[in-house]
Amino acid sequence: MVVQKEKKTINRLKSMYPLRAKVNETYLKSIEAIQAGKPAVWGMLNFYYGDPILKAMDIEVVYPENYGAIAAAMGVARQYLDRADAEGFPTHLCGYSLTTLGYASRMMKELKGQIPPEAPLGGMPKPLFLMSSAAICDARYKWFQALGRYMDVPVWPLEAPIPGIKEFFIEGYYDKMMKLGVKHLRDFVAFVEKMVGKKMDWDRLDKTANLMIEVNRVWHEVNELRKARPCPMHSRDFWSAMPAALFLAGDLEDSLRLYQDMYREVKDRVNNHVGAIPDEKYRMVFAELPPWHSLAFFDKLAERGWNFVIESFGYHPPIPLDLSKVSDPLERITKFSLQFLVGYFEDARKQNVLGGTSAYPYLKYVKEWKCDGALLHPLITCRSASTHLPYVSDMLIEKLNVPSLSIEGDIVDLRLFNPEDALAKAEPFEETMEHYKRMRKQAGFDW
Amino acid sequence: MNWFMGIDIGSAYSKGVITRDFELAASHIIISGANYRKSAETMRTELIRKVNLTQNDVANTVATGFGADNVYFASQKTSDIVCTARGINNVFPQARTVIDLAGQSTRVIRLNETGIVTNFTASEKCAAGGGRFVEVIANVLRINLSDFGPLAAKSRRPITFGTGCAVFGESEAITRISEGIPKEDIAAGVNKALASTVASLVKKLKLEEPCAICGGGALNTALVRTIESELNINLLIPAQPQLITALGAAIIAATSVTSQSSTA
Amino acid sequence: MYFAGVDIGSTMTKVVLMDKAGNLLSFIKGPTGAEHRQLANEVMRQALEQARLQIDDISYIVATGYGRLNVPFADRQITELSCHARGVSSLFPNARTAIDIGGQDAKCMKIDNGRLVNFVMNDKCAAGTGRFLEVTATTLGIKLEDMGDVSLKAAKQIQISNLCTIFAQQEVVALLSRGEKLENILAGLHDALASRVAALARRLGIEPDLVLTGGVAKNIGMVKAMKESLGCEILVPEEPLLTGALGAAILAKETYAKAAAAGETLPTRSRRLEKATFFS
Amino acid sequence: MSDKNKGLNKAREIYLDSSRRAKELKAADKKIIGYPCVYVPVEMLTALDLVPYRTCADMKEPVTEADRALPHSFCPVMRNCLDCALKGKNDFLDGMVAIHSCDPQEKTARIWESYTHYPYFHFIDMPITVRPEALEYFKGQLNDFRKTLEAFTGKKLSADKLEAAIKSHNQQRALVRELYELTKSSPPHVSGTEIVQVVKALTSLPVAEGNNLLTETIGEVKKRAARPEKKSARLLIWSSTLDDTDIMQVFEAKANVVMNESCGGVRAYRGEVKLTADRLEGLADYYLNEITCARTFRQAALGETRKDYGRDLQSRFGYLKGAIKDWKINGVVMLLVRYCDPFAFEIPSLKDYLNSIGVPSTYIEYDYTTGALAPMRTRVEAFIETISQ
Ligand SMILES: Nc1ncnc2c1ncn2[C@@H]1O[C@H](COP(=O)(O)OP(=O)(O)O)[C@@H](O)[C@H]1O
Ligand SMILES: Nc1ncnc2c1ncn2[C@@H]1O[C@H](COP(=O)(O)OP(=O)(O)O)[C@@H](O)[C@H]1O
Ligand code: SF4
Ligand code: SF4
Ligand code: SF4
Repeated sequence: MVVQKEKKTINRLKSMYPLRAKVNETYLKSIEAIQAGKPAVWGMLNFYYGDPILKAMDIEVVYPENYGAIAAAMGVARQYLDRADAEGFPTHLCGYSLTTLGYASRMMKELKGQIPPEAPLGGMPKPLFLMSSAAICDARYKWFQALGRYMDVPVWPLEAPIPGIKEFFIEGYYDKMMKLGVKHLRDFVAFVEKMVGKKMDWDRLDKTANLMIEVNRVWHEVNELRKARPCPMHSRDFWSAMPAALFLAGDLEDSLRLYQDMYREVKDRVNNHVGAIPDEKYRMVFAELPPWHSLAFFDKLAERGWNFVIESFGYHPPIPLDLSKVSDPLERITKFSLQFLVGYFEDARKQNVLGGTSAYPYLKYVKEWKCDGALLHPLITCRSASTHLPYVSDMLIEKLNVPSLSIEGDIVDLRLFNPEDALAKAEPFEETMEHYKRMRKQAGFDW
Repeated sequence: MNWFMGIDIGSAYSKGVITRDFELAASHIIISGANYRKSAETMRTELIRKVNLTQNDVANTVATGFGADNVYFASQKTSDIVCTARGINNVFPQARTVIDLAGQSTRVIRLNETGIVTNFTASEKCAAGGGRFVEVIANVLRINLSDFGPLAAKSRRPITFGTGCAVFGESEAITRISEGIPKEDIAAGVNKALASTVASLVKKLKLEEPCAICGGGALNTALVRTIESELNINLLIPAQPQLITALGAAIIAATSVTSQSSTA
Repeated sequence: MYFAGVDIGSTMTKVVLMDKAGNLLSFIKGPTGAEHRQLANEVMRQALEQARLQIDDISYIVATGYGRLNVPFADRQITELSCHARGVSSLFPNARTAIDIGGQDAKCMKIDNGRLVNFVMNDKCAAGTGRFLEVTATTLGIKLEDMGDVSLKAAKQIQISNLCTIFAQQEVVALLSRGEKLENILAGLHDALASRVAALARRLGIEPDLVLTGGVAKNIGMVKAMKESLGCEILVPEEPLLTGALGAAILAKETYAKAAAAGETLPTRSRRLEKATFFS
Repeated sequence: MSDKNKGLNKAREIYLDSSRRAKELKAADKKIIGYPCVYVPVEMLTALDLVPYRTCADMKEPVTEADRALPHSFCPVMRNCLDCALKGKNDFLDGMVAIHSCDPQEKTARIWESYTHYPYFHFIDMPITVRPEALEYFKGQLNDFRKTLEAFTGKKLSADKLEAAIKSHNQQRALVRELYELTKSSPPHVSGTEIVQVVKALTSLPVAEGNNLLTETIGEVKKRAARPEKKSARLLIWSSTLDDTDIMQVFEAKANVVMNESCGGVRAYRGEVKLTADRLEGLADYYLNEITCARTFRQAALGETRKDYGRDLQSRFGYLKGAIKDWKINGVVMLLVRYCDPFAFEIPSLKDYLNSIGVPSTYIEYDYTTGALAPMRTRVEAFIETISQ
């Protein structure tokens, strides 16, 4: 009998594996550490504001947003969702938030604080406090507030300014954002100190901040290399490697070394014209969260010559900025975090693309990474990953003659994403991409 | 060998055509039924009979539609979106947008002068957004599908359906009949509901004129009128709108053979 | 003194007549049947006939259900939620949760002390209601009454992938022609509906005793599927279709008694046995 | 009083055709500035002689144009609002001011700005906490707003004029509260439906005209013989947006809605702007701290390191308690606009709070379309049945 192995067309980076292993390992390690009595915090992905502070204070962080994805993939999310539903949370809310709320209800109301036995990867233990975030979406601070029903732990909502693109250029605007950020972080440090009962080690924070910035810089450079044709690194490698930069998962010195290795491997591929897929016909940008449970879908597309060369702005490191002269680590962290939000504003204003923080970068990516098409994956219950997509698709076609294919999915109701249906649309979409390739030629674009 | 066959096994109807020199030579429409494989066979036999040929005279066959997998004798399966675009381009080379009103869904496709798809979108998987809604209501009104359009055209006061569900729409229609609401107002109400779904799909994609309409739903002339007034445009309607996708399949059958022989 | 509850559902009209001691004098159900115009009053007429009463003998009439708004001979309208809750708790005094799956919607009710205290309902898409089964029964050419029994014979469940009732209907036909067994398909259909209703019910939180009422409760295949989806015991009234009308009759009696005790006279409508219309 | 053009009648007319007055004023060379959310400090517009005009959504208008700009699973109020703009209904505006009150407001503002071309467009960022640094930042935002307004009008925002504007708007707030005093009686002197019309009229008129309208209305209502019919329940509706009379009527067919705790009701009028030395400070403080809406993150004490759910509920919902007592409310409807995240997350906690003070409540969801009314009706009736047994 011949066992048919699933064909894998994507040529994965070797340097990705140790990085991914590291991320997984640190996850388990941190659970162990917490179980051994180390303080744990539930954190919301906050785009660099709070994490270095927690890291410098030696606090382990678990990310419910991330855990929601794990629970969904492992098939245990359903029962938490049902619980949240029964507790009266409207079903149209962010699926990850409902998973967490259901989880908290099970752990705190039913099991009196014990980690539920069915919880995958060791579960999330009761936190010391909650660090929520105002950046990107309302769910991200309202959700942690709602957790107050189940756990009497304090919440710190991290403020993040949401400037308008034009308004940002009003004189003095940036300084006011800085003032807010630095003062806010200073108060946050005081809060954390009180919570863990020890003082901040400022030298350590200084080092942590620098490492965070450096890790992200290298990671940025890796992604710049993907502009090469054929593109040496597929989005799947990006997703596997991103947690080390985005959540600062793992030891930062290790991460730095591993990203440097990755840089070398990718550079090598560029020099030797090695692509991430055998025959790159279409260069694609992927918008927002990938369908984690059907990643094999990308192999099928790779067989058709679709290479995914760049992806969601929200998971990308900020455009590097020289911060070596900024002596106060809190100021450095704030500048770095703000850079994530406003790094593309100058350009966006010039191009008069005012549709928001997460919209403009797609135009830049498509232009610089020379994409033929965009695959958009709007998610029923994640507003922030979906709201800007119609606008993005409109701008891409209008300004750059690049078409988009939109395939609906969800973050927890995994059945919603139908890979067969999506593949059935690949054929007509290839025609569309070919058409626009010609249009771009006519309009004088260089790809 | 210049005969080509295109077979479109739709959710409601199976449509087949034979072309010669890119011209329609024969066509056939049957109800898809439950056994798509059998429908495909019947289709082939009938088409060949109509042009007085044998199977071997057909140089190439392309299958498309919901049940394309069952057309085992086709050389290739092609997406219905692509077929519709090629088909409409054959009939109306000037068309830049085409609305395809099929049984399960409504599709809107933008295309260029060579029939290449330049963008597309489809309605959600809810019967209230496709031709099935018309069938369901026609059944309640006890009229033939072919009478639906002429009937609806008579309406002055189309009803508004209370829910967006075709199943509930069915009971609502039954109730309305019992209240003495004229059948034409009910029929026109269905058209109104569908037209607004279509209009929002078209707007989402952005309309480029001229715009054509095809698929079985285009046989419903009143629906076509309603869509026209909703979008405030004139639509191009092919003589046999239901055949367009099958025609496109036959054209692809022809072009892929020609391009193969030229590269060989 | 006599009281009546009239439940005009989307599919069936049900009438319960009761005397002042609460004894049931008659209960009749018949199709709401919009196509034949007179059915609500027709069902009422039959009920009166069975109880050997005249319409003028009835002291107070409560109408409920989807068509409650325009019943010419009813004195008061009460939502089917309150009526079902009342009906259920008169039959099962320990009931805390009731699920009613009707032809037009599915509702879950929390009951405390015989009264409705909270509820959730679905009425947007036929796929989560009894209509889902009705439609597929018609397609398959089997009797609604038999669906449940047949489904119990299933050796396995076949997943129905289409969410939409109408497309599911088509899918079922295709499955049959592919040679799938009817009972397995039916089991899949019941499971699909049950899981949708169970999701709704969980939103409210389920407390025992749990009662399933409404026409769909007559279907033992659904009762089984609901048990599996919810993982708890389910009680079913003998005549689940009548629960709403029964509740309406009881509420009629109670409203009347309360007014009488307070020395008030309730306004009543003239007793005209005329057709009821749904839309104003 | 039988003058058809006064008081309630006038309010109804403006409600039905809200842009008429703005267009008249525009024809008389006034500049009209739109704003989609009550968090925009209209005082600053008034002080510069600009006419603030709230660009409301229109429930009766099916959304057709916004489909290409926003996905379906998005706040239907803002979708509808943008749809109206894309249909050109606000083309008469000289400018727009949007604000980051919630995510959908912020996102819609971006798209609004991109797809329309008013001579002036400004976006105000607003923090989510009431911490001192957040207040300071918000004040800075208002100062930037001042700068762009001054550049647009070519005038300086004078302290006197701003003070006068604040006073007029405070007077408007006081008058609305006075109007709400008239729903305390049973039956109320004025119905929830009528108040929806009045409030919408206020947001479509210059402040002075609005104040006149209020004065007329209050006088008329106090004197009139025919009061709304007494119903079996007195409701408070807690919602993000309840600004349509048809929805209100679904409730008022069976109950008296004596408090509309939404931005179509009392929300923007409960407090008062303080006349601080730095006027912008008073404004910033009012909008960030005083308006109670789910969008602002509140906690019992700033940066508290201990947490107690009971105190937490009190800090978030305590403002409802007084109204529930004083207006003798016997039922609360949590009316949720589907996909409205800030309010949706509050529902279970608010329910806990209301339980703790012994008021029955129900949760009803709607999607801001007329199609939502029929299913709502049964839910509303059933709730009223449960509380009036
Ligand atoms: N004679 C007719 N008059 C009006 N409408 C028709 C007629 N025939 C078919 N239709 C409509 O066309 C639809 C089927 O269209 P078709 O393009 O064949 O769909 P499919 O490819 O899914 O089978 C039916 O659902 C019905 O609404
Ligand atoms: N004898 C029966 N066996 C199985 N199911 C039944 C039977 N009678 C009715 N039903 C189911 O009950 C539903 C109607 O229930 P009912 O409670 O009368 O609803 P409504 O009040 O909306 O008319 C139908 O959709 C059908 O699925
Ligand atoms: S809605 Fe999306 S971005 Fe917001 S918390 Fe949920 S998953 Fe995260
Ligand atoms: S609403 Fe009706 S037509 Fe639409 S999916 Fe549901 S059952 Fe099907
Ligand atoms: S508060 Fe809610 S209803 Fe209001 S704009 Fe925001 S999301 Fe929409």
